[in-house]
Amino acid sequence: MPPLLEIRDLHLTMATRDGPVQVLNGVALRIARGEIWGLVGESGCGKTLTGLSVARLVPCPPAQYPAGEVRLDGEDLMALSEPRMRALRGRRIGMILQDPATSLNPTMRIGDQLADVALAAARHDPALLGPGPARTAARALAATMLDRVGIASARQRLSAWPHEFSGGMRQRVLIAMALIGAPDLLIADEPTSALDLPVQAQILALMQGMAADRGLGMILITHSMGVVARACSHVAVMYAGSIVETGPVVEVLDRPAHPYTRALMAAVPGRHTPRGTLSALPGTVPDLLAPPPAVASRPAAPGRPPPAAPPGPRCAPLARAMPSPAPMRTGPPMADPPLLELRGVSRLYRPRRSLLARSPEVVALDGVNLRIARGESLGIVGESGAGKSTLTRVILRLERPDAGQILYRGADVARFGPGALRAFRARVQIVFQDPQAALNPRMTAEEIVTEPMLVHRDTVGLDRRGRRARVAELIETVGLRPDHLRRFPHELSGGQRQRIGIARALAAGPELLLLDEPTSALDVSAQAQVLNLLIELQDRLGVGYLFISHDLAVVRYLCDRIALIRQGRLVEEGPAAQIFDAPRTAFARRLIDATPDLGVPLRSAGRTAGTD
Amino acid sequence: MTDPFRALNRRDLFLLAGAGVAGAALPGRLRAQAPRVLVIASGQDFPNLDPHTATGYAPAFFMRNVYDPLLRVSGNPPRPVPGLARSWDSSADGMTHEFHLDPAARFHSGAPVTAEDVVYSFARALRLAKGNSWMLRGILTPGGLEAVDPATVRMTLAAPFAAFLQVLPWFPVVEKAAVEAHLGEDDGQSWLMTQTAGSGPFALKQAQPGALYRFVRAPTAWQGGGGNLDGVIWRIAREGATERLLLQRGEINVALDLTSEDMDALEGAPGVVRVIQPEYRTFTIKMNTRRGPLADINMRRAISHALDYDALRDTAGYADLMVGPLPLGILGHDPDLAVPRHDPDAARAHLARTATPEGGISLKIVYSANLEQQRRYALVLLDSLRALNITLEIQPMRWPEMIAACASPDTLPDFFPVYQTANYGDPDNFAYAAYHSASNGNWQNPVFADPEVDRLIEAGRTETDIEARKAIYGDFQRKVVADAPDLFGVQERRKLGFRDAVQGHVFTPVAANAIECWPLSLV
Amino acid sequence: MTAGTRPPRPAARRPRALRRFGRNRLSLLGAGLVALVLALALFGPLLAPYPAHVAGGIDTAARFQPPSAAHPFGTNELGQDVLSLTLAGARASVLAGFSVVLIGGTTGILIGGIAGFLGGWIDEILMRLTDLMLIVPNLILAMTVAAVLGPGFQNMVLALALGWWPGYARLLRGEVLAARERPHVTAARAMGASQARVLVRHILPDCVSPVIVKMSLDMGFAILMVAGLGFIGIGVRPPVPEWGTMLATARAYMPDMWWVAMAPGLAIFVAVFGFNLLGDGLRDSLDPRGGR
Amino acid sequence: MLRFLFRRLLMLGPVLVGLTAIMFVIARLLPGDPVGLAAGPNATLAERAALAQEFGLDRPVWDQYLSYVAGLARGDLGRSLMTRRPVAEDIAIYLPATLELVLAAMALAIALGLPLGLLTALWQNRWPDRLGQVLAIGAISMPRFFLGLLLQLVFAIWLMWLPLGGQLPVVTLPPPRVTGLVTLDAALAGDWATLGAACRHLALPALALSLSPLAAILRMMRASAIEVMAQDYVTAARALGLPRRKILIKTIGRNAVSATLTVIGLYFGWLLGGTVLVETVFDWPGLGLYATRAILSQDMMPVIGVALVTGLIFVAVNLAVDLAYGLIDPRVRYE
Repeated sequence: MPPLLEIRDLHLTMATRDGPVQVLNGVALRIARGEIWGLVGESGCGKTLTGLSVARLVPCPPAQYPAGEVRLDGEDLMALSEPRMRALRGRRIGMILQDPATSLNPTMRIGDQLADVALAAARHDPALLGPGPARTAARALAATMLDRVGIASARQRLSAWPHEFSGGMRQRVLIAMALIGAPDLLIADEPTSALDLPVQAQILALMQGMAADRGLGMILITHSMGVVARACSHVAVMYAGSIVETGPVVEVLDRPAHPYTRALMAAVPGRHTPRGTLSALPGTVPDLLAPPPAVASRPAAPGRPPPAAPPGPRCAPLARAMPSPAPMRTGPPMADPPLLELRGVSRLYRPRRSLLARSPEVVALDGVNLRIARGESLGIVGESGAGKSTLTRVILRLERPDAGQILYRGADVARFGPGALRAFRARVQIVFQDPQAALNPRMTAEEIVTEPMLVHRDTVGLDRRGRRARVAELIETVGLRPDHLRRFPHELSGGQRQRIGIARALAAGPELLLLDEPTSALDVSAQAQVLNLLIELQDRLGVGYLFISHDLAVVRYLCDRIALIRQGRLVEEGPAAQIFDAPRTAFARRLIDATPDLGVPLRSAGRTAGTD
Repeated sequence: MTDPFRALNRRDLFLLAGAGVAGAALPGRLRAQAPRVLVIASGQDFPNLDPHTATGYAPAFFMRNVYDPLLRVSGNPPRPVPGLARSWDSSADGMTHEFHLDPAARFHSGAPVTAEDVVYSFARALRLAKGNSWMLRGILTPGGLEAVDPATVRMTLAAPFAAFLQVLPWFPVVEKAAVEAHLGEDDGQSWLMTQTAGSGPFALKQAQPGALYRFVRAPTAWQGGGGNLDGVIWRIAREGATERLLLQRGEINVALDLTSEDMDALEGAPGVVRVIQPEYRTFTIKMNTRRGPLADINMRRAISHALDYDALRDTAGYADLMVGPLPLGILGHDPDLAVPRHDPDAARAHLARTATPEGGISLKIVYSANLEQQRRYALVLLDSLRALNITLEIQPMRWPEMIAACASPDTLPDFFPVYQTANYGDPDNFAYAAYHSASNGNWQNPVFADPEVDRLIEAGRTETDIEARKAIYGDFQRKVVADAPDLFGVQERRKLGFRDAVQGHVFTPVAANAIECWPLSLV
Repeated sequence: MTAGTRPPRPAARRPRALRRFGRNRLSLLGAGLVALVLALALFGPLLAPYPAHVAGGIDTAARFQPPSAAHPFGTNELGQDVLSLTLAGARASVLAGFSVVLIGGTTGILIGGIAGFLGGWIDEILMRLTDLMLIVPNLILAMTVAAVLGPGFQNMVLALALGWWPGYARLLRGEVLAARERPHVTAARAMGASQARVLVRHILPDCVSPVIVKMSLDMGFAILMVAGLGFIGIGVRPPVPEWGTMLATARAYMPDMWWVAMAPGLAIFVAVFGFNLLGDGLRDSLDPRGGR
Repeated sequence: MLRFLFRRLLMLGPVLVGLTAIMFVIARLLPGDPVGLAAGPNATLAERAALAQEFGLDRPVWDQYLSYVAGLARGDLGRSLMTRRPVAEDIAIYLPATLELVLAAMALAIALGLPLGLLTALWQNRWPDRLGQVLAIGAISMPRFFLGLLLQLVFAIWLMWLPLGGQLPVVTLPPPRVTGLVTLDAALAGDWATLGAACRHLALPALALSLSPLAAILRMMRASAIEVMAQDYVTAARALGLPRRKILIKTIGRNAVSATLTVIGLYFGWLLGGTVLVETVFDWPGLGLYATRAILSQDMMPVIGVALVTGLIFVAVNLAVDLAYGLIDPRVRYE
């Protein structure tokens, strides 16, 4: 009996303005019913295209499949006509796309969208709806499915609009839509990465349950090893358009065979990763749409076990030994007065006032009290919309708090005159989430790093040559080469850009850096690089951090103390170890439970390993 | 009274509509069957239906067809003929006139036209002092009006005026009772703006301002003779070219605003009759005789000789060159008058006697921005002045600005082009308005003033003997030409287009585009 | 993409936009047409086969000659060579269009930039005024002002520019507001940079591309409006040749003397077409958010 | 929703006042002599003065403006110097013709522009799409009056298929006035012959007017359809096996239209104020011609009135567009 899905030697080329580029390079995969396969890799490695290729959703042209087979129950999908393929989609192959916020048609009611899918599937499988008027039956089925994915009072919710649902609920609706046609194979492309951590865990559990109930084969595309460890029975690791390693999750994660897999895993901080021990992958992810020629033109190497390592610096065995763990910092003792102190800071947002409209206010910060000492690193963790970014803006006086005080070395920031404010802004600097957006695209790296010194010419007190020297020093500090200085932001990789952002923040000689999710837009290896850099800088320069993140593991890796924030309120605060080992609130526990942990061997953790 | 601005009662208009439905079914062609509706295309709208306040040729059409005056003019040259007045007697000194009304005359309401109505109408026109009342300003006063009996009106002039009978067609008679019933606060002006109270052969049935006006033959039409028309439509077509094409396609019967190019294009067009006739409408370019280089008579003479008159006539198309200040063919006009003609040598000779013998100056002409023909004349002048090494600045202006520019010699440009149309077929119409110093500051004569010319004009307007008047106007013409205040330009011919189905049209050179429809027939 | 006010930039940014532009054959056609029209605007009177006619000279003996070798587009009502007038007419049209866009654009940029950057009640007042001006029908406003001021080149430009700025004010305010929220601008503010520095160094450069694109597209539109005013009879003064005015005059002689209308009509079309293609291409290459 | 409407309607007051103020300021810059023009060439100074007094032109500008605004509250738009008729009445006569023309043109533009935009988006970068783009840019670049002349030349003069201009054949009586729109009134009266004639007269000017909005709508629809097609929910709909027609209309079409609505609203207002040229060419008895005549005789009350009415309709149309957004896109909420 053929496997549910078999991909053999799949190649894909894309016509670009620079000519055809090979983006899939002999992908091979076999999936049986009941297996949940995790397809992992960094962004741009071709995992999404592999998923779309199975459903033949990659537009041709510009795409072209020069070789390869995709067999569903032995039937080659690549040979089917488009109408026959259409008949398979939704009925045999279900799909869930990455962002639940954008995957539902905003202008149709939930029930209609579900019913439409059911009706479409029923055209090829009349048994699906049973007897009676099709429309009524389809709506009944829609209600049943909504109920089954855990949406309460499903029948009433049929007439709701997508925007009335939260992200998690929308993802549930999408799962219902993907499963309403009773498919055999479910392809889920990053189904949880746009969701908050606790919701992620719920959704993953739901998908696991549904797949198990129905005996589905499933491909879970993700960049997160944590997700794989949590939800999958098998894993396939992709790199540069090829699959480099496959196997059951327990084996691959506990004993990664391929150097790339190893590197990938070593770059992710876990719950117990000791400070300073992350190893970053060397080099950068090859961009498949503009690859070095060697990668693009590489001949296919099909089959399992994995082929020899594709070229590229990342797949070289890790030359550097893992650095030895730095001692866990306990943090400097709380000095008096603290460097920065927030007392009962609140901030409300009023939607733009107009003459006659009055809309409810949104509370972004609600009586927050915080203290940061010199050289200390404080992590702020919360879900999206918890008010984390507002905090940085209020501290920097980019916005004024509606209540409360912000004291810098005991002085009220709100009372600073222009001169004091400027001095303050030289001492407290910020690094942003999206390094691409945070750097002026029209300035070179050198101009960007020089700018704070020009702005604070009086305090920095350097002449032109002095500034040059300082820039060169800074660039070296953040681990870049002098020739990077002549580049524009778009000519740098994400990690390099963030280094420039950090160099800029350091340029005026600050005491405190506000780091607003500085790694969340980065790939795991770049994240590891930046995190290590931050640790190194702190140890060397003694600069304090206010590190904001939604990822508890990252914060735990970097910070002395952690503050949990939820809906603008400070929920819990304490030393990092204490928060993890003895959380006082349910919220903290939920966050911790949702944080994947690769540091603990899977088997010993007693993880279910699927049904291989 | 019906209100023509309201939507029509369908049954009321069923007769008229017959042609309409047929026309809709067969657009592009007029049906020959009854009812006979004459369609006239014109570029002008009726700004105002009150015959005592409106001016322009569209209102003139209205006055001629919906209202009756005491006298009409007819023929070429135009002569007074009976209107409401079946006959009239004038005293030998021309100061007293007695009019005997036609007893058949009826207003559209059915009431007879009486002397009271006539007196009331003249008194109202003079009282409102708008529209055409200027023609009788200072000549007739309300005190000079008298209803001798219901059928007799006597008018006693305050000053002698040789052309008195010629201006009477422009004073229509309204029904006193109807107007007095709607006086309002403005002497019935608001009411008459949209309503009619006339006795003319046609009654306004429907008005769509900006688009068309429908007239039907008045049931009370008392005028004798006349053609077979059941109705008339005044269709507003804003472009001459459109009018011509409509005429060619047979969608209209008469086109009033045709250019010379249209006439050429219509030559030989089947079913089209062209009327190209001289008319008492002159085009002259006034010069600023009081200020600037043109105050020098030598400069004016130089330019009079430099102007390329042939080019002027060429661009005008169907036109005749003027000979002196009076229009060709009018009473007293001297066809043998010696006037300047294109003569480069003479021009340079005169220029040599000016302060700028080599030219090298720049002069300015304005023209009315919506009169294309004036633009062409300005360009001809520009081209002609080059021979004198004089440049010309051409500035289009709106009519109000042009009027404003005439206020004083200081604001008047060097050249000022003027069309002048005869409101009545008498030389006084031109001489007084265009050359008497009393008109200074007006657009017809912004600055020219000469006591001798004034004396001749006054003598001409009070003299009643024809031969004596001819002599006076002969002197007047020579005197004006000698002073060269104007570039005497062209007299564009009146260009009308008719379908050949229209019969009975007689050309009259006074307001020739305000067609009298009563005599016309459609066959 | 911005004017080269900064130190030399070896980067690929500008060339990339340029390359993208160059790959689009239609954009190149547009650039070619625009170059042609600009060349005509500069040298049109010199290229005219009958320069005397351009200066107002007439030849009444040769009125309304149909197209021939001597007069490829025939002659008009005054015997002037239509081709010569059309070639020379480019100057008035292009110059007027350019001035309108420049004056209207500059005014709008100032107003919108000030409103967007300063915010508060200044923004409120300026934007209410802008909204109001956007409601006033453009053509009627321009006609009114031109009629009030009288025909003439400057008056026409002024009349059109008066209704032209609100579009730019809106655009620039929106761009400034968007740019103000961009992290790199926040970063500059957070490092303590002055208002002026933030505006000049970080915000304005971000707004240049959309403005350039709009200006290029507006050139075509402005030429259309100029021709429209000329067509109604509120244009330049004679003897200056201008396409809209020529077309208005020529219209009276349709259909028999159709050639008088063809050259100016086609000239307007080609010029506007060129600017529109160019603007479209610029938008595609500079401002990938709009259009395709 | 009702509150939203109410609030937007409240905003009309300031808009009216602001609009009239702008136009008044411009009107009073006049160096010319509208009274002189209206009084006629032979009027005496006393007559002119009387006329100026009658129209209140001898009073200070602010006083004139105040009484104008006071009149506005009663629906009085002043009187025209030229026709001496109330401007409101004149506009009531001319506006329907313009509305009819604009509505017909917009209907044509929308009916063709939306589906063509969707189609060219589907054929993105293939030859029908490229051809469509070139034609669309060409259509936008075509001067409307020149296009009108060409249409006239071909269809009315050479082929003689359609009438040259005007709203109805000269001898046809207009149908009883209900809405003022001739086609609609004819249909209401059941007068099919007149309806046919009216449509034939409407065809060329509406076509000339519709070309550039048609092109703009097509381009906008294409651009937003392409944008929508890249959205996840379209990929999702395809991945879930929905039929093509459903994806095209319900998913792509509906979402793309909402972005195109803005263009439609803007163009409607723009056409309304820009019919002058087409009306001139086709001799269409509409507001544009009325305004032109008033402008040329410096008769400012009609000009202000026309600006006001078209401005109001523009605001109303955009309000309707905003409401239509809400119908199409439930995310838009009226607050």
